Amino acid sequence: MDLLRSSVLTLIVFLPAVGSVIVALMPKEKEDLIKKFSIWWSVIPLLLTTWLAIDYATNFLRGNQMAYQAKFAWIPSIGVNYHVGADGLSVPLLFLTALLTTLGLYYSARVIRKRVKEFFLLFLLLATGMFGVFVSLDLILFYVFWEIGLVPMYFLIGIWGNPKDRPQYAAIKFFLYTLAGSIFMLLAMIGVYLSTGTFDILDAAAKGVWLNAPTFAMLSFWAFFIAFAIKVPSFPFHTWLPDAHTAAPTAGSVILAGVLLKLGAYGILRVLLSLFPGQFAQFGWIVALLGVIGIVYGAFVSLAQTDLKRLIAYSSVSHMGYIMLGIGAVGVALGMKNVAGAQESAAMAFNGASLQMFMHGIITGALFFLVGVIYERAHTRDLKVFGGLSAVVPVYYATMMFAGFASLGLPGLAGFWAEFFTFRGAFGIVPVLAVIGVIGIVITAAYILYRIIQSLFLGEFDPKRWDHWTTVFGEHADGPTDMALFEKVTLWPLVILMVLLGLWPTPLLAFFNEASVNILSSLHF
Amino acid sequence: MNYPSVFNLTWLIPLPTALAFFAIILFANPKKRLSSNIAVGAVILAWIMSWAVAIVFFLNPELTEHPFDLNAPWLPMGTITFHMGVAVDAVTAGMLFMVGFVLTMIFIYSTGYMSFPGHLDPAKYPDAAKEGLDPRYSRFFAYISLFATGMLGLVVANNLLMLFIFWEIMGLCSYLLIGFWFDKSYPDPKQITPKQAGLKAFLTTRVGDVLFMMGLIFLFIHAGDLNFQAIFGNQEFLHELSTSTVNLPFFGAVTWAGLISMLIFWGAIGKSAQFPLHVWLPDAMEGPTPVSALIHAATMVSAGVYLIVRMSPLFSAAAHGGSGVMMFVAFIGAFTALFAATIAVAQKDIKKVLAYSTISQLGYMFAALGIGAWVAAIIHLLIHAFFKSLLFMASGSVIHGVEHGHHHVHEHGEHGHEGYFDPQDMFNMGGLLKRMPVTGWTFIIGGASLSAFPLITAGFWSKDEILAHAWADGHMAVYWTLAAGAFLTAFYTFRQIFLTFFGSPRTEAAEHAPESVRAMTWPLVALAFFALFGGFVAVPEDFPVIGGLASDFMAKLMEMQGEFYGLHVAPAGFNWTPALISMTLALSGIVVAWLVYGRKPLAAGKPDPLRKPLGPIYTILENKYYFDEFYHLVAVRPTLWLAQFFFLFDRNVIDRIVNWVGALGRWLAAALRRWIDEFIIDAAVNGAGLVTTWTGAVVRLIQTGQAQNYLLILLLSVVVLLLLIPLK
Amino acid sequence: MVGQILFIIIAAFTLLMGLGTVVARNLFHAALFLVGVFFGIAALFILLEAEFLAMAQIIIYIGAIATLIVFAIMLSKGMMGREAGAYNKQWYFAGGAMILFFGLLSWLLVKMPFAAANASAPDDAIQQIGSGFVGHYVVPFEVASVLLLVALVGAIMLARERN
Amino acid sequence: MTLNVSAIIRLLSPELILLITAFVVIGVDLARRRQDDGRTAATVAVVGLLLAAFASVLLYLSQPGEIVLFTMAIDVYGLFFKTAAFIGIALVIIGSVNFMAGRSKYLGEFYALLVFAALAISVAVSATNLILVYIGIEFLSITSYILAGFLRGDKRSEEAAIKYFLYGASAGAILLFGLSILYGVTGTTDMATIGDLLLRSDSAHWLGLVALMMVLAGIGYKASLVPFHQWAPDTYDGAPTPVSAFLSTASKAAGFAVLGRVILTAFPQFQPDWTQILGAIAVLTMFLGNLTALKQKSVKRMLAYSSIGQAGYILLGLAAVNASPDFGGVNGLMIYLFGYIFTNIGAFLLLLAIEKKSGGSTDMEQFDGLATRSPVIALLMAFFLISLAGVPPTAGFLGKFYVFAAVMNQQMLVLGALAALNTVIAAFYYLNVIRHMYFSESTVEGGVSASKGLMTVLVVNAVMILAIGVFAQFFMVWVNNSVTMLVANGF
Amino acid sequence: MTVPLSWYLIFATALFSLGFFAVLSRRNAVAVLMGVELMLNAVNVNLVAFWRYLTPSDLSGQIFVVFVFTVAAAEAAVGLALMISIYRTRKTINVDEINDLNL
Repeated sequence: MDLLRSSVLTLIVFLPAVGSVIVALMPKEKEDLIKKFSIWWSVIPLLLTTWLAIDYATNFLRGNQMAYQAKFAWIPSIGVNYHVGADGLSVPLLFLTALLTTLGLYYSARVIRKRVKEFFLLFLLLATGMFGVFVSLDLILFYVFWEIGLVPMYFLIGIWGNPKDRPQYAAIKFFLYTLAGSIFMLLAMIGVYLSTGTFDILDAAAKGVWLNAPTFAMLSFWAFFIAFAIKVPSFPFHTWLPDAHTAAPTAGSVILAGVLLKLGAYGILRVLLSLFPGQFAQFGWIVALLGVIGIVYGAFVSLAQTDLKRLIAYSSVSHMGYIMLGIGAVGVALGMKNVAGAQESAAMAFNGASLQMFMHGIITGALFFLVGVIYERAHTRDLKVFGGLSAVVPVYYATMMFAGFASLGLPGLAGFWAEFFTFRGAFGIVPVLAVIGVIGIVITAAYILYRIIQSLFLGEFDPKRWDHWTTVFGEHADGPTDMALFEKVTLWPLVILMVLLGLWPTPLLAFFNEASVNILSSLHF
Repeated sequence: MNYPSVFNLTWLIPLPTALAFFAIILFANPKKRLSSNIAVGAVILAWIMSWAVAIVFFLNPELTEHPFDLNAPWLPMGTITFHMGVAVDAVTAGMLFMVGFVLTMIFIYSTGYMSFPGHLDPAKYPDAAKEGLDPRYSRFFAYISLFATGMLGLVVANNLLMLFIFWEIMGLCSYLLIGFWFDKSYPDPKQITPKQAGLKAFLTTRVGDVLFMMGLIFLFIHAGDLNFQAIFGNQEFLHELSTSTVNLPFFGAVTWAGLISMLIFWGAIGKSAQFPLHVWLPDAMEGPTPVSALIHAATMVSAGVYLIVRMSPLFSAAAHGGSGVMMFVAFIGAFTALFAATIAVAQKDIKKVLAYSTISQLGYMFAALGIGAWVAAIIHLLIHAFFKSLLFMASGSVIHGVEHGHHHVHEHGEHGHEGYFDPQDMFNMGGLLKRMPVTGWTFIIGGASLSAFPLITAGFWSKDEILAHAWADGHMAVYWTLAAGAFLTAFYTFRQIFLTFFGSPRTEAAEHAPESVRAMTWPLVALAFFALFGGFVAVPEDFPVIGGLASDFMAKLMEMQGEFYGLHVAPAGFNWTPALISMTLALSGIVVAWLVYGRKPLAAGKPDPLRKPLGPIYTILENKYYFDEFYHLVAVRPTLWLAQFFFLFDRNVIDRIVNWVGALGRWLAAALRRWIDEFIIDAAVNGAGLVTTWTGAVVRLIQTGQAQNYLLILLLSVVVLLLLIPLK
Repeated sequence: MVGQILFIIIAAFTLLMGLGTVVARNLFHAALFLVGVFFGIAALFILLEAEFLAMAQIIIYIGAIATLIVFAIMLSKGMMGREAGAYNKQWYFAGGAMILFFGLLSWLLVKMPFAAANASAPDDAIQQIGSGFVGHYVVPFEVASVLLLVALVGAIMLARERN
Repeated sequence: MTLNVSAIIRLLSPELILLITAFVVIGVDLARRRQDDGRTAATVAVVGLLLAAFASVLLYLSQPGEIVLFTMAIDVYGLFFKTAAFIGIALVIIGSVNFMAGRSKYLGEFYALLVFAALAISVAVSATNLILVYIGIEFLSITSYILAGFLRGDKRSEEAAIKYFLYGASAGAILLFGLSILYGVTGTTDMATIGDLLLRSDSAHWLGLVALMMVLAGIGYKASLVPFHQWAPDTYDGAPTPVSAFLSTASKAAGFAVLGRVILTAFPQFQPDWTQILGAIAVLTMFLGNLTALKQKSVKRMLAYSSIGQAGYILLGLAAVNASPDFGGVNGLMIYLFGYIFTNIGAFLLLLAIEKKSGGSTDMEQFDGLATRSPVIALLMAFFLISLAGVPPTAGFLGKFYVFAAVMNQQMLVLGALAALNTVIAAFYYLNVIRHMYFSESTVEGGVSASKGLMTVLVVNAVMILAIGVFAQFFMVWVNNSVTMLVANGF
Repeated sequence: MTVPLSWYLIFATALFSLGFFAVLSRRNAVAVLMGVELMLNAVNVNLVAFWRYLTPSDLSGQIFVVFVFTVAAAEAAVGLALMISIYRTRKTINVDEINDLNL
């Protein structure tokens, strides 16, 4: 058991990479074998993360212990270690990553028709990068995984992107944007070492970074923050996102929205918060402000979209704004040591932000899958050509309804809890900003209902309006066909999660709540 | 405290319908009859449990002192754990009694009502047409099952958060059901379609809901909990909340209790369609009629009232703290009561009239709450639910009949109807009492109850209670506003009755309208019973003659419950003056209606006789004071415009920033080479007087390909480096 | 004093020859001027009591390098005498830059006070140089010889007549 | 210093091996000329180079400390560069066998010249004496001129050679002038002594700086530092591709190594000055290299500019040199160069396969759809480019990490920020090639093929890039020892 | 020792500058090469003068000069060979005409 516990994270992280090497060695004509292998191989991390979640909840959750740690010297001369570990904040996200990876592979197996081998290879590699970020406890290791995730995504967007959406432009934009942020983060990481003599996140946090050099602390804070904010993405660093999401193949969008965006938020909570609590307290309001702008702005821009995928992409900007608002509120609360209730609100805001990370992952993941479903049939995403699908494809309609309403934060579905906790925290700390953010909720409802549901599903279905229908397998069809089995298998686990977590978020919340209480109480500055 | 063990069932009450919902959407939905059977079975189960709980509570009035409260740990929040749970007090019991019953009636009614709809082309849905059922019959039952879950859950919830959740689930169902016939469209592009109505309903109530959520969150922040009993049992806390203030822009210092109450009240305004968020409810009539009956009359819209009833201790604390929130509630309620009633006068759609009457009646309840007539509000809420659902269901039956008649006419080809026929237009009806006697008489009973026909209808007793309170407590403005509303209510109700049921049929369709099936008529009868006699649970004790005969146990029960929550609601007592005034007004409304519509039945194709005398006022009323247009102008269009603006801003400004940086880089590169070429080398050469054949190099990069250029730069670089030395 | 006059004469001669090398349009003339420079330098070496170097200068530069250049000129006859002009287009500017460079560098050099050691040149200079080559500087020496070999091989390879 | 002959032979064994190898190569080639396309000669050369590299490693492992033998320092710093250069040149040879076979008759000379170049580098990086510095640099230059112009009759090759020659000769003269002044100021040619003397004398300041500037120009051009870089794009572009690979890696590394040693041992007094100047040069180099590379249509020329840009990063290590054992700057420079050698050789040699297919062109169109035509080659190229862009866990990242760290350690924030900005600019054009390979539709039919030797080299390079990134410590130990040595040396 | 050291230095600088001027402005590559030789010679004067005036007992300066000779010879050989090779290909050795590679 101890052996398993000390190696499980390493296994989770590197198994996908091993898988991609194995795929690389397979002959590219054997597409079926490649697909089957990749899917089943990705199930292993899924099982491991499931076990991890259960084991963590039973044994380590109380006090949010940093469990499953493994630490080997990597570049001992500068104290860079291979140091991994997981706590209440990362365990659920690991599960989310594993789940979306498996679903993405499974879905792609049916819809990816060109350059199959490369796709599956890169997709598995991507998983390694994402897992890695969530378990890294060493800044350099963190950075390495952070960047590793970038490369496969670049290819996924560029190669399998829809040619109409300028995928090459989107891919390069995505890469450069993220790189531009992260390279400055690297400088700041070095700064952390120069200040504390260690790259270990936990050690550095314990020692405090740039305690006597406020200017450096401030610069480092912003360098980290901008890197994370670009990834999140927070207004005004979001413009890569609509392009990247729109251009990416379905599974790519799912991973991008479901996991990659979370890396930024996770980075803020794991790295920025623990290393620079003082600066966080000082600048938290800016973070919160950006979050609020993101919420409202993203929602309005979504409302103006007529391209379904771009709409959902912009909705991510809005939804990630909640995370930023929550995180910013946490920061502001750090500077309110004497205000009664502020710390409680901070814990709520932290919970809200982390819940949103998970919830947005499953919801927007599902939404992007749903875009894929209709796109594979209609070969367009222009909302103007649809209408009345509710009567024609009821299963698709029902699935979209769940995802859509979860996305607009309907109580009883997953998204609500994230919003509720975020606002519960934010109202206790930055009420003015929170009030503005509330506008976003209304606009969100407007674009989901008005743009998505109404345009796609309501009204009378008119076959004359669009005549390029095929089945999902590419055969000619007179109209849309309902979801195929594989699409149901892909989507329904997510829908089930939305409903279950909407009704009973407690198991998930237990993780995040322990994390938030303990992380917040451990901050000192 | 030992509670009757039946209370342990409480948490199960919302469950059967929830299970029915999932069962239908997941498994049963291809089989229409099976789906409706599941739904009806589930709701009957819920009904039985609700009544069991309610009646047991009624039998044990002492429980008002110790309301039942059952908790289970739910959400870890920081260092505390939030509990979920159910509670039963008198209000809950009353609501359960009403909701369980009305739900069941409407479910049963729906099995008959949801036949194949007239606006669909049978050729497109051959299977459904053959069965004679709506193609999305199963879906309908799934939705209303989910709705039932929402309503029942809302009633039994013991904390504001759960209440909010169920509140929103109802909002969802309302949206889904209003837009149930999403493929319906009208020849008149201005006429709102079901899909638009659903959207409008959801978004309008959403505005109220977020304000509600803000109030909820503020309350949570201050109380650390949202459990009703925990909050309202803590007088100290309420006191503190009503004395601590917060500074708001424009409003100055307000108490926290006032602010929170106000925010929560906005939730109720949205949900209960009070002015100024009333616009969605009339359009919600685009939904199938059972939906209108259920959601937009009996249950969901009155949930707003229920919310304020629940939160009354907070409102009253706020009022004690000097906040004007109660007055605001009273004002909104009274104003809406009159305002909506005026609009109802000029509507021709049978359901729209009822919709405005609903708004108006809800206004009465809010007015009652605003003046502290807590018990009266609750009782009017309960009784209104019965007669209003009755009215809606009866009107549904009428519509159904007219539609069938229309089809009948159509099929037999007696007339080719040119254009569109509106089966809901009262001017297309007339004389239906003969064709549809059960429907007709039950409608008249409901209408009488709504008009507060003295003594024999339930509506009289409940409405009278409110007016009596207003009079007794000296809220004269409220009283007169409501009294004026009462007159109008009687007038438009009987206008409706006369137009629909009396006189002679004004169309072929009306002439051939058949009575509805028994699944639809029986619930009407059952509800009519309560519409007539339900009021006898609240007859004032000192009312002459009847006061002694009837019981006022409900009012008593609620009073006790109010005491428990610190609401001191003394019975207003009976007073002849207001009672007579209101009776007179109600009766005169009926009489005026008879004079205008009943005495001389309207002939086919004639305009509304009111149009002429009222002139432009009629047009204004007909157009609902142009509120839709106004909101379109100030809210919808700016929002869409803003969205477009932000989008263009994003594309053209924010996104371009990166491009600008890129362009700057390119420009720098170009400038670099131009600079070096033109200014250093070229200018130098110019200076030396040699420009002749250098032109080729101008366009080139610094990398001219000329080795000696390179060397010159090498030399110049060394010179520059050497120059640095003395400059140092 | 005599030394100064001698220096001035030699230096002037050498610079003139250098100028000739630089300005002569005819490449062959330039080569001849270059030989003159080499001689002048050799004379300066003698003035500086570096007789060995003077000898080496004459042997290597005049005997080898200058000859090589002349050979090259003759091997490719068209190399010289082209009418297109001896200078490229940037020569004015180059001249200006050179004057700047010269002025700056000589100013810097003259400003520096060198601590002149008033010792005389050793008598066994050649011997010392020789032992330096096989002693302390043996590696550079060997490298230099390899360098010459490489240059030889490379030059042959590059300049060899193609089939 | 008393050393017996065997000790001397041991200490000079890398150079001796190379010398012998060079002669054997020529001999073998004379014996087997035109029979095997120079394969035997190449084999001998490679074996000799690897043996020399092995000898260097052995010497390093014997912990030589600080031995100065006949103006040559046998120290970890020099041995590191020797090993790197030898391996690099060996890889160039292996990769170029097929390419050269049909193009020149003088294959023996070609490989011998590369071995001689290795010898020159070996000497130059160990030089502790101005004379040896000069002669080492010139030896390397002259070998390089010949190599650049090796394809007789090829206009581009010849042009590359003559430009390099003219530039190198002039820069060499400037270097020599600088060295002469340095000699004049201190009266010695031993660099360590010069360093000491300069430290002690105040009056030598100005002329010391004059010498420094000239040395900077005279050696900096080898490392293609702006503004002494202009020969590089033309020469890299025109020279035979293997030679470009050599010039942009081993030769450049030698330039940096010599510059580093000269500056650190002879000019420690002027650290405040050269820190600023080198910093400015580094910024110029990065910007110019990267911005110009953006515009290139030919991948070879793009790589040429890229290698200028890369020089800028490398120079950061020297600009930010400091006494810290972790991020001293020099270790960054060394590990950067080490990784860079493999990366750039890989990228350049890969062009051979493209050129073979296209008949000499390396335009972007030749890369269109390469990933579908020749997936392995495309993958390798992508990997090299990604390493050049500095994405972990490649060698390129490790190098950037260390130089950036040094810059941060010196708190040169503006410099760090500008360097970071450049990383992004550079990523753009590296990704552009990847874009052509992976995203574009082929405009050319059929895959490209690489000979067995070339493929071996490419794979070895890729493996090394990854190995350096992943097993960083293994390489950093050596590098850090060098820094310790330099620091102990009085800096 | 009547001639000041600076005279030698100025002379050397002048000669160096002349040589560099030739390098920069002569079109013919052989002339350019001659310029290089002038530069190297100039530095030789520098070296010898420094040796003579500063450290006559240490012959490093002279030895340096010998090495410069070697390098100059090798450079000249290779350079001229290159030029001959280029001349064969292009029929010109004008430096400004050898510029196919640019940008």
